Amino acid sequence: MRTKGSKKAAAKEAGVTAVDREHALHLLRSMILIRRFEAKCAELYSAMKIRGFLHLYDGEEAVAVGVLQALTPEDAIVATYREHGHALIRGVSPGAIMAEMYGKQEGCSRGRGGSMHLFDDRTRFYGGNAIVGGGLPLAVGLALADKMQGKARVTCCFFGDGAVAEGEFHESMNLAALWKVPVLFVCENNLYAMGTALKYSHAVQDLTRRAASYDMACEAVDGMDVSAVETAARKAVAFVRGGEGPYFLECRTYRFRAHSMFDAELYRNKAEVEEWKKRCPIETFSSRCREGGLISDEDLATIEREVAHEVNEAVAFAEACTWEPLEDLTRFVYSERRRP
Amino acid sequence: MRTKGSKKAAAKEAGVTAVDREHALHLLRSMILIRRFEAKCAELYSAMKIRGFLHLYDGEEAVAVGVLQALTPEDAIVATYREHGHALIRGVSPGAIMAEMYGKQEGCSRGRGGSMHLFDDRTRFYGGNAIVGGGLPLAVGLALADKMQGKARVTCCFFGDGAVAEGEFHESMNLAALWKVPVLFVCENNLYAMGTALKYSHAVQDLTRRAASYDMACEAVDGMDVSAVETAARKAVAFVRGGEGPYFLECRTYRFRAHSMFDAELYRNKAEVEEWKKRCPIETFSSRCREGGLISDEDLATIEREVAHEVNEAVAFAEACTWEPLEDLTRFVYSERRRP
Amino acid sequence: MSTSTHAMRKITYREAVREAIRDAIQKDERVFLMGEDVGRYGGCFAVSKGLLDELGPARILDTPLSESGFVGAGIGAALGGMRPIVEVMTCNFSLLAADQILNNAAVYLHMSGGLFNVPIVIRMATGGGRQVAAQHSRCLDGWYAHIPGIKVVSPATVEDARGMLWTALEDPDPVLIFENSGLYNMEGELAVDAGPVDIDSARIRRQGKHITLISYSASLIKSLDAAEILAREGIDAEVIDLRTLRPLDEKTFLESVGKTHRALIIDEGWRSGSISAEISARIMESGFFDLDAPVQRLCSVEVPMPYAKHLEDAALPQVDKIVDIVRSMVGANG
Amino acid sequence: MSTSTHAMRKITYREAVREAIRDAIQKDERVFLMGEDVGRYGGCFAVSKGLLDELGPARILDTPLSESGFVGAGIGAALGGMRPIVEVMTCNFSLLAADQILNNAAVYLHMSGGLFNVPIVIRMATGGGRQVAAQHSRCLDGWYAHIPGIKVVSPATVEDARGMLWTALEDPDPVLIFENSGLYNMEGELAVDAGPVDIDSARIRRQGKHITLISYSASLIKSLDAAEILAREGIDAEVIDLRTLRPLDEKTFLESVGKTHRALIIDEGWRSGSISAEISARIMESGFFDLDAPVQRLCSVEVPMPYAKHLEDAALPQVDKIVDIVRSMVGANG
Ligand SMILES: Cc1ncc(C[n+]2csc(CCOP(=O)(O)OP(=O)(O)O)c2C)c(N)n1
Ligand SMILES: Cc1ncc(C[n+]2csc(CCOP(=O)(O)OP(=O)(O)O)c2C)c(N)n1
Ligand SMILES: [Mg+2]
Ligand SMILES: [Mg+2]
Repeated sequence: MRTKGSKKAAAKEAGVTAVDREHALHLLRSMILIRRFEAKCAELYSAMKIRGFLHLYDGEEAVAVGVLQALTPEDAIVATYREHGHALIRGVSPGAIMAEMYGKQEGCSRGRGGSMHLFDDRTRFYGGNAIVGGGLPLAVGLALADKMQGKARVTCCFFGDGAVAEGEFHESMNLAALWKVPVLFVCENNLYAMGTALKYSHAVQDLTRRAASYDMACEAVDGMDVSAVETAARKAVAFVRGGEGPYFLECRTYRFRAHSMFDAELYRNKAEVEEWKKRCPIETFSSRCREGGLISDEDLATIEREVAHEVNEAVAFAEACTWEPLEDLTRFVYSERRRP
Repeated sequence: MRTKGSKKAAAKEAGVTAVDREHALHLLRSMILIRRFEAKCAELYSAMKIRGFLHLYDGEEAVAVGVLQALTPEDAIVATYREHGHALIRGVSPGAIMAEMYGKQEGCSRGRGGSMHLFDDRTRFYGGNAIVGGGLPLAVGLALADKMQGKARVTCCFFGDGAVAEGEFHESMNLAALWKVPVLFVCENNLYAMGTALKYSHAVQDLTRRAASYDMACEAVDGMDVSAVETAARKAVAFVRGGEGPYFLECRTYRFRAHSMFDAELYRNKAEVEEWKKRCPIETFSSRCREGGLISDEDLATIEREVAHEVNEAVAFAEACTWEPLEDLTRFVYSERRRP
Repeated sequence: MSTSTHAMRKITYREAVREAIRDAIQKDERVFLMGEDVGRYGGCFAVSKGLLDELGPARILDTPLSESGFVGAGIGAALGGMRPIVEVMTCNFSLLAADQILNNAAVYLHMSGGLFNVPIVIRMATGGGRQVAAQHSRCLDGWYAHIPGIKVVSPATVEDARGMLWTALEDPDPVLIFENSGLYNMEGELAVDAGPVDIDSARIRRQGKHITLISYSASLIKSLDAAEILAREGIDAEVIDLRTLRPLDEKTFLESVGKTHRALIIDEGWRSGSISAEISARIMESGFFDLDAPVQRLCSVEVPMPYAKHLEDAALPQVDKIVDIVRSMVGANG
Repeated sequence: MSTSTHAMRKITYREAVREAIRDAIQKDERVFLMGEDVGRYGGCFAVSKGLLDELGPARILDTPLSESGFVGAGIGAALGGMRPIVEVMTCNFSLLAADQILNNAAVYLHMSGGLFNVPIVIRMATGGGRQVAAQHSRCLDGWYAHIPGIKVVSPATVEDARGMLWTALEDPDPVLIFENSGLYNMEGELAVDAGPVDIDSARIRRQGKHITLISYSASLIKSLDAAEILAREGIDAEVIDLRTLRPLDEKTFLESVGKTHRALIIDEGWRSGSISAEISARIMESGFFDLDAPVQRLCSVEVPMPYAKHLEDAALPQVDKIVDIVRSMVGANG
């Protein structure tokens, strides 16, 4: 077993810096956190601790992790119902997320939202939207507000390939391009909208062509490769923050698990899923890093240990949280005080 | 003054046939019918015989006239609130149209629809839709029905440049291209949606690019030139009827009058309107035909006389029509008998 | 609940809807089913599971996520001679198609002076109770019932789940069928040869004399359960299943109130401007002098549906609340 | 109708709305107006005419025809710190934005457990009477009032047209303002220094003792006219302007009915499941024992609006009908 010092030396040999190493560990750790956290969610769903709809991000972790590297704390995020990963990586507390799924009042949305509606004002995490395509106009508006207020902030909006067929997608793309507002559209193209494959949803399946038809800057990237996603996202965010208008980043990825806990997966065959699993963003990145001498097996074990601890802490926190009193049922229909 | 025979001879000399001549007269007569019919409508609006919204087609006549030449009686039409021309040329009786605008029960929609909602089942004229973009999904569905029933019919859907920004446009284009249904989309691009110029509505102002982004066959044509429109429409209809899928035909045109009777036209200047008036589809076509020897001044006079008569007849008919009894107010909310 | 003397079998509400769709497609070549994930996925509530294989892609049409587009296309197909069954996954997403439903389906017949009717059937899941939170839990049956030009039906029994669809397809005008998602797993007895049922009248699902409980869809089941409990206490409730919310069969509930002199309406919709308000107002207008006590309503609490189970339960009408209100109404002025 | 002692001036409802917009934009740099044709065209009802020149394109924003897109963008801008006034030309087109209004604006605060409120104001024209037929004539004020999470106001006077907007903008939650298009040309007296007015209470616009007429928006004007006619016959009607349809100020009308013992609700919305049904139901529930006669409603006939004037007139509530109903109500049981 190598010591910490010798690891650094090995990395140096391979021509990588400590910064690279730290960053690789960070990326890997982030992806593993999502994966393990969600595996626990699935378990808790079976144990009936979590209810309602639960959409897992298995296989797509490189997208959230890669993209969110490019954002700064003042930026805003609009996500979908498949947003545990985005919330975790954005820095929403795992305990608060887990408590939310338990329906406890210490949850990040006070137990009112559940899995599909994670919110956090501190990190400008604007949800958690369970209407496909519904977040896109909001993102345009958040970006419009920034533009009007002369703030160099970016709004980053995640949505799926299915959302691209919605009218709201078109209206949002046109408005964003017309008004040149600072929004980064991230299309998580996992080839399926529930059970409907891309080819049954879109006349043209290269989704960057949709963006290009508004003269919007765009790029497609391998969504299974976290570094590639990060690089593309940094370029995109620089463009947007520079005031050059919106940007469309398509991340080509795949969902390893069912759409939700109710999905019998009749619409795709096992072989296809297995084929994609070979491209698992965690495995591929982890092997690459280990081969390149950036990280060691021990690092991986440490990450797994730490993540397991973090997940367990989140569960323990959620378990210990409390139920909102019934008398409070009608709160938050309207605000309790005027906002300044 | 030449005789009928000598006119024919002159046309022969110019290398044109009797068929050409008949057709030229037909096109010219059609455009003039729309123009004069609508001038009368404007007059009757001032006289308060016609009420509600009234949208005139002045300047755009070549579009409806050109396109409708390409259709056969079994085809279907879906139009907008600016549809007097389309209805007239499709063969809806001018009297019934005028009576409709009077609100009389002999009107083509029984006085229930008014100017924006002309309907006719005999000619498969499906209205008259006053929701911008609202007719596009209907057209896709009509075409889908034809495809499902194995009928080689075409559905022709008219809409404006403004409608292209609506979500329903996007959804309809994608569905039509995905399902390859026999629909001809005719975009009447008159550069304005009410008072909002194209450049304030669309990030990309070449609207054929919107269609192309769905891999839909498309073409832009000079909408002030009735022959060009007809040629393009015939090509498009042949394509659609041949089962090759939908087609997008953009007709670049201009509205000479205000958007509706309430429009103060603050958003464009007189000079621009005057410039476009030089390209008046009636004037240009008529001069061309006369210069080419296809038609004579006398022909034109005859047309004007006949059209004036037809318009007067329509008004006389409408005047003589009757009011639906008040007791019938609640009819046509639901059907009175089951349809077979 | 069926009064048929024929052989009976057990069936779920979900299966009953599936049978109705299969039967309609086999019976009439103009009928087809379209919607998101109705084919390869088998329907988001597994209603159409298996139908794609059985009936083929020409009759079971998966659509992209384009609610306005495919509902509008359904209207167009109806105008073009077909008899589409359009599935919108839940009524919450039907808001994306509200334009097509209100601005086209509901008004085409009228705007055209009777020329063009729209024989479309739009099915959607409705209701809460499954912890799917604010954007997925609305009960909008009553809200849509405000709109002239459409018909709104809310089947509460397997018999109606099986029988209303065909009648709706035969109707020349647009019919919206609201299937409460809480009912899909409900089992019931259905006649082996069950067929179409009318879609224009209410039914008395339980005879009684002390009070009339007026309800529909999932709340009807709760009302019937409450009536059983009340019966043990000697309170004999008559339970009416509205079945169709537009047009409303007021005759049935007015006659019942004429007999019982008391009424409680149980409605999963929010209270303000609900269909239950309409029923109360109709009784006010036409049954005022029959009343021994004011008509009461039990509706969903006026709050977007919270995720947490205890809050959701508290937001929805429940059997114990029905029982409590009835007790107070009958006790106080009995 | 104002009770102010200040200097008064004549102003139209349209001008009052315009002044309110101008004032809000000048007062608060976060406020802007966006919508179709609000700028260069001057607004489809000429409400914002001149404002683009006065206030510039950063504050008066023309949008493409994308109701869902720009209403959603307004919600986003509100979340992002702005105070957007979004104009949807008429409530008929708001159906294209129903998803954003219901699935986002109305539920964001709740879904986020109180974290994110949406301070947006959405203005739209409503109502019929101008012969613009079925797709342009709906009165949906009451329909939207069914939805928790939004507030719904319907100004009927120049004072409210002038004063409600600022209060709505100060409200932390989404407020929908319905401007009846039949009122834009109405002239009224307004205090020179008129300012904000509350948006949570009803007003008694006319004191009376024989019957309570409950109404809002354009129908209020008709109710007041009817009250004048009735007064000449010795029937003294109290006339209530609801002003806000959600949340509903029931106290005001319940107290009035407690005094008059009779009520007629006049509502331009369709009858079934209307806000007038809600009011009748509330009186049933909380004022039943005050009543000398059943509460009645006069609503629009349940028909998509026909174009022909005589039919449209017959479809809408009218002064003579109000007078007739009141006569029958007061006469029969007086
Ligand atoms: C407007 C709307 N329609 C339908 C649904 C039901 N639904 C939830 S997720 C989903 C598929 C979305 O696919 P995609 O956008 O590709 O995202 P993914 O789930 O693949 O991440 C559907 C149809 C919904 N939530 N909202
Ligand atoms: C959904 C909708 N939004 C707004 C309107 C109001 N409106 C009527 S016509 C029109 C402009 C449409 O422009 P375009 O599509 O270019 O057609 P044109 O009038 O130029 O023929 C608008 C905004 C409407 N009727 N429907
Ligand atoms: Mg997907
Ligand atoms: Mg135009």
